[in-house]
Amino acid sequence: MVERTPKTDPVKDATSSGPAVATSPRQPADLASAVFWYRQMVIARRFEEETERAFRRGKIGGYLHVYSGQEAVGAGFLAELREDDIFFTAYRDHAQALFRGASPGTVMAELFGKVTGLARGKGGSMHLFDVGRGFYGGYGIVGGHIPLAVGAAYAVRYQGTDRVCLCFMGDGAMNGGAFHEALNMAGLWGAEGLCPLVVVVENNEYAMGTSVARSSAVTDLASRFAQYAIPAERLDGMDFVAVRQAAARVIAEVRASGRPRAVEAVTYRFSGHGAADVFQPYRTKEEVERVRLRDPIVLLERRLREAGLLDDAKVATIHEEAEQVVQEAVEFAERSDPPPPEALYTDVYADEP
Amino acid sequence: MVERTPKTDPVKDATSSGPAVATSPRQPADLASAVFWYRQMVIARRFEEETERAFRRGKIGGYLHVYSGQEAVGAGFLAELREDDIFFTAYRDHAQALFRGASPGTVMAELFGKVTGLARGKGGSMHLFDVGRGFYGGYGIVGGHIPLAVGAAYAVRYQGTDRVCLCFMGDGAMNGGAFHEALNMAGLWGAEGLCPLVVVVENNEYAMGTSVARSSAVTDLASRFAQYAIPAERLDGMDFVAVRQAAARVIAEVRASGRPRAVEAVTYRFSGHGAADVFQPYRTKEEVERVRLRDPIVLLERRLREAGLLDDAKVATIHEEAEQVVQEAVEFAERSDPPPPEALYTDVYADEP
Amino acid sequence: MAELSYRDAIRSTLIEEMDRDPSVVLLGEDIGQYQGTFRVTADLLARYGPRRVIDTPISELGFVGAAIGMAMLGLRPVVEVMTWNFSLLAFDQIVNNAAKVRYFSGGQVDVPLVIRGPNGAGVQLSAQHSQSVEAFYAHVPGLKVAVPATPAEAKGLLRTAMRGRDPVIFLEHAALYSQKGEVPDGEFALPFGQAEIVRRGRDVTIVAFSRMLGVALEAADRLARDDGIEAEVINPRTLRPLDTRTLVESARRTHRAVVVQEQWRPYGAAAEIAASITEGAFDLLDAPVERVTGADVPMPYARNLELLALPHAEDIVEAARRALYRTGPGLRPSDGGTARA
Amino acid sequence: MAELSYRDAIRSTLIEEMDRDPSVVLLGEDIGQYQGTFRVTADLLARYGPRRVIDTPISELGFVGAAIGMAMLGLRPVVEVMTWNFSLLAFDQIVNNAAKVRYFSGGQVDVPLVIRGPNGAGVQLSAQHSQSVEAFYAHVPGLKVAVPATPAEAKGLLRTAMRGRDPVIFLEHAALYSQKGEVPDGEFALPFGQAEIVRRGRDVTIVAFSRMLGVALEAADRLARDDGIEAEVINPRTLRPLDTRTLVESARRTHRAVVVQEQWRPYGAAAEIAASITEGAFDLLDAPVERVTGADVPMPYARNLELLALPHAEDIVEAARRALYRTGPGLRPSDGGTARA
Ligand SMILES: Cc1ncc(C[n+]2csc(CCOP(=O)(O)OP(=O)(O)O)c2C)c(N)n1
Ligand SMILES: Cc1ncc(C[n+]2csc(CCOP(=O)(O)OP(=O)(O)O)c2C)c(N)n1
Ligand SMILES: [Mg+2]
Ligand SMILES: [Mg+2]
Repeated sequence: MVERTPKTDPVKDATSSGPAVATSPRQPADLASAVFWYRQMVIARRFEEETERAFRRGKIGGYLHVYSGQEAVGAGFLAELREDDIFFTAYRDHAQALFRGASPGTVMAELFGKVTGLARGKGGSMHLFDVGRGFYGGYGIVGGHIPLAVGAAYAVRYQGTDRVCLCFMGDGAMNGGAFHEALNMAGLWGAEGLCPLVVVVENNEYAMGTSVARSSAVTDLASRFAQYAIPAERLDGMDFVAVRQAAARVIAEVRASGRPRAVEAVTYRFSGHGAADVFQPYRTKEEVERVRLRDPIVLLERRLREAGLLDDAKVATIHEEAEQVVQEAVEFAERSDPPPPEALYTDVYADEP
Repeated sequence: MVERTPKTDPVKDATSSGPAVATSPRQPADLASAVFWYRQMVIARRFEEETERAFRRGKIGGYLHVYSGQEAVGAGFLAELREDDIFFTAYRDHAQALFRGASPGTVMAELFGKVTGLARGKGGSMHLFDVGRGFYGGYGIVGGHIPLAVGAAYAVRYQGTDRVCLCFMGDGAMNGGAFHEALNMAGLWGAEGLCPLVVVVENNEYAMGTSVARSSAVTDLASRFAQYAIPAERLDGMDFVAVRQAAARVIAEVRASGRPRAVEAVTYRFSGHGAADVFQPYRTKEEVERVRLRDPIVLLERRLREAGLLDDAKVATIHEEAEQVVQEAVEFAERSDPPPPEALYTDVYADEP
Repeated sequence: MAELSYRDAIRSTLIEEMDRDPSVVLLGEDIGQYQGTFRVTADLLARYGPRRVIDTPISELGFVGAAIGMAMLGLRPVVEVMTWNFSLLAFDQIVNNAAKVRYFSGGQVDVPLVIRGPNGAGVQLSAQHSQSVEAFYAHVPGLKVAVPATPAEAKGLLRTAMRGRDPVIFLEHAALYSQKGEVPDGEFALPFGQAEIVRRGRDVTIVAFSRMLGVALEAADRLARDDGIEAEVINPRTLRPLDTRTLVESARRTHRAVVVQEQWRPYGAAAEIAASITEGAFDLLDAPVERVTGADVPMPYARNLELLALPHAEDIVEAARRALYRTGPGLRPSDGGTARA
Repeated sequence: MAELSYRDAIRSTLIEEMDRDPSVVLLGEDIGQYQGTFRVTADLLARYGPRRVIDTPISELGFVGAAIGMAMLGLRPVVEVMTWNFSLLAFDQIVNNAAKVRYFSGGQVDVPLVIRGPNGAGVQLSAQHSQSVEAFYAHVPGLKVAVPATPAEAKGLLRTAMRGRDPVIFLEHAALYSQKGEVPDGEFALPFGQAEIVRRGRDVTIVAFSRMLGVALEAADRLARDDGIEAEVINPRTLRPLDTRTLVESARRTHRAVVVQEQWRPYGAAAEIAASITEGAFDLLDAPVERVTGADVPMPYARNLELLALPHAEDIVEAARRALYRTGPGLRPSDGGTARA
């Protein structure tokens, strides 16, 4: 655990991420629009709290993996992703769909298994898709989406566009063969300028109940990309401003070069791995409380208050709006119908079999 | 190819590997017993030439992958492996079986598909096994044997012995998920002293028709082990003495620590990938001729002549003996019977199904 | 006799064998510190320590392969796959190494390996987490495939698997872990390749395994109650080896058979069972062997669709009626209609 | 009409489609600079360049997955697996992503992907390199499985596969690449799900695909010559979708059927075909559907054993005779006896 302390030490990290911002020329612009993203993050947090409640109420079935604690990573990168860019992620995907612009109602409806859902009720929590907005899902097999993202990156460049493909993945996914095989190909294709891939490792310290130190022979995850000749850096995933600045830079480099780059965003998940992970025998309450001091939403709020862009009134309004947005989403989901029985047999094949 | 020149530049390498020997205190002893290994390498080479002939004569079927050019790697490591140690390799496995002490007749008989073969005629060229001598095979799926070797290494240490497990693999195998997943576990288990694994990458520059530069994002293969916290070094795989010295040191360290270590032995295969690889469109005749100047057998012979341990007469005798050994092997294989029809259904299960 | 849950039947067998034989080691994701996703390995890390209870990275191909290597060296690894869906990543190691290394080495090695974990559909786990993999593995010579339906079977078959010298694909069912049942005491073991006639009947033979056994028994009760049809219900217990003799003998008595399976109909396990019964009982069959299977689609998330995709007692009842010509044949989703674009 | 080898039928189709559609790209091991292990892609790298003919590392899981991603973005990747044996490493990507992503995304993406390469036994390639994988893939909804037996079928089915929007498992046979045959000119295509009656006959229906079709036709000639038995030989051409209608109609006419398959008998493709025929033709069948299959063992290396492990015309002849009660049933290796320890 020693080598992880930087992350769970609020004081050190707070300062360490401070300068990055101070020295940023784009700071004002950044911060102004950051209010919008603060609001998005608050909505996402409320949304996730609601999904956990709905799960307990039996409205949501299957597995439910919430994003609470990691919002700054998804928000920071999606804030900088261009409208025509595309991205892939794993099953912890609700917030990404929201950040990308999907209506909270359609996301909640998917979790409720309704036909109005983002995937018509067929995918559920783990398989959100919003292809119209460049969101290519939503996958349940750890690491399984990584090769897809590498191929997708090749495709958009092959098609002559300057679109980039972003791939979120968990720390645990790095120990799978799919990661290794895909990233090595990304390195090879990137050398030809044919792989505009942005890899974002969301290092939240655990893969289910297994810590990074217990599952990866090296705990400096960014260093693992050297084997694929892919430049990688580690950053504080709790600091939205820092993430966003890195995202802007990395995405621009990848877009310009057609070569992959990776970022290890050090973050943390506040809830259990999934709704079933109640006791969390792999970590202490103290550890969680300690990290909560660096709640990405609290950090951003503090930053914005200091910059005079937020005050009690504004914050209150935003939370009320968030509350309303989420309630409307739940009502929409409740009101919606389940898929019709015929839906069972559609979407298996595109052409008549 | 630029970054590969060290290997295919005989002059540079000859000198580069020179010092290593000069500075070795064990040199005399080494060299004395090296005559024995010189003889083994000559036999292996003749054996492989014979298998290629037998393949053309239709006596050997299926795939045939010969070891010619890589003898110093297998000989150097197996010379230092203790009798009760174990090892795994891929399908390019004839010489390893011979170096480990299997009678050439039983190896040839296996290739001929005879019941007297090392695997009773059921495995063939790609699946030689000599478990009695610690040779655990002989595998055809590239990279598929690596996880087995990691588990075997764990087992011998778990059982309280100080045996080590050696795993030969090709450069091409490093791009597969099996390599990545297994080596990461080796790194983790090794940290507990529970993985006495010696990894020997036989970098012969090609995976079938694909060069290292075209299949691996980084061409310094030894560097790829950093991701698994496994110390690795690169050495001249054409120099038996250098290989053997490194083998002695690495094996001793692994035995003492229970932690894995890796070696990238830079070598070359003189024949095609397999018997079917006739035209070799991926490399030039010149390239092959150039490397042949550093034929490991020639290099060792020169070294031994200089040391006064070999002269024309001795060399002649050794070649005559090799010729005889191989001819006897072929006769034994020819004479032997194919497996009886009942053999089709044996060895599928150990217990009655 | 003691009452145990399916989960505890498995767990207690692991404990008994680990106490008895130090060569038994467990590997899997989150089986130790996390106590196991289904708590089958709860407490075992504390009990046996990290050398024998190995938490692995998310590396199915790697740790299944490592377990094969351990087995070849004389250990008795029991691998937990968090769910069998993930075993598809280890398919090459299981099919090309575990199943065959004994054969292509000419019999020089044993592979006393057990791979176990939950198989089949849970509740709304959707397409990637609801598969039933028996047909994939039962096709492969060198493997043995067990499909326990009760706590007693879970214990008896697992003991046999752990004492054997061959690789065993041990398919538990997520929906059964909390089911309770009587389990014989002591070193109770059940042989592979011996089906059990769970319910005697003269009118129709119903073959079902794993979670479907309970559904089949429910159907049998309904058939008796509503139609006066006496179904004979048989549980094969292992799909490889498959006890065709018992199945055929029953079909020859009842002249009719229905085979039930949770997974996709085409090329599913029920096809082999139906074909084998037909081959052995053809002259005495009065109707084609009926198959009741899951719908031929990836599992949908929405609960209403998921329920349509899974076989229910009602589907078995109707299939039995069809076999007895008590109704016209009708294609229902759970009989695996073909997907429409 | 032109005479083409099975290899050239495939190669020329690749060329025609690549010339026509720039979104077609090829990926695989040694398909470029090495010219392809079976030379199916010979010369294509020079013709289309490295962006469209991509030599991959030995990373089946990775490049099959990458091809799925390419297909989701609108390319038409054709992946060559050096042999289908290696596809087991990509099994998760094929089963969990290629086959299902359209479904669990609610129909938001197409996966116009073709995975092709040699399937089945060669000559003495032993256990890890001789598998026939059709049963694994045909079980999975979302996939289509083609098993061309002739050059014309290779071309016609590959064209359909490459013009479609769904993932296709295209199983070629190593032993057929050099076989020549007449191939229609122009943009010739064959529909999926339509079996061909290759030889008309009234006495017994023989179902065979891929390399086994030729063996079945040889058996049919022998049956006509030696026994005066007129066999109807049917080639399903695709196993998913499977044209049950044509198979059943034939069996209803001949009252007897024999299904041939190269791979292991238990849970093999022939089980599904036999079960489907029985379901549709039961009342009109005079004998149980016979299965002729490979031996239920990993493929041995020794040629004499390998020959015993594979089905031959003689085995089909005997099965047909059994179906016609011209001989007593006898268990032969190629009917897949169970392995003995
Ligand atoms: C191949 C595979 N193995 C196991 C699982 C079960 N599982 C689901 S999530 C998870 C942990 C993944 O951790 P990480 O990649 O760090 O993502 P996080 O949950 O932390 O966001 C595991 C083991 C799976 N879904 N896929
Ligand atoms: C998983 C897998 N993919 C493809 C092949 C076909 N194949 C056999 S050997 C080989 C090249 C391996 O190269 P390398 O690992 O460098 O070993 P070398 O032949 O050079 O000794 C390939 C691609 C295989 N056997 N297994
Ligand atoms: Mg994580
Ligand atoms: Mg090589």
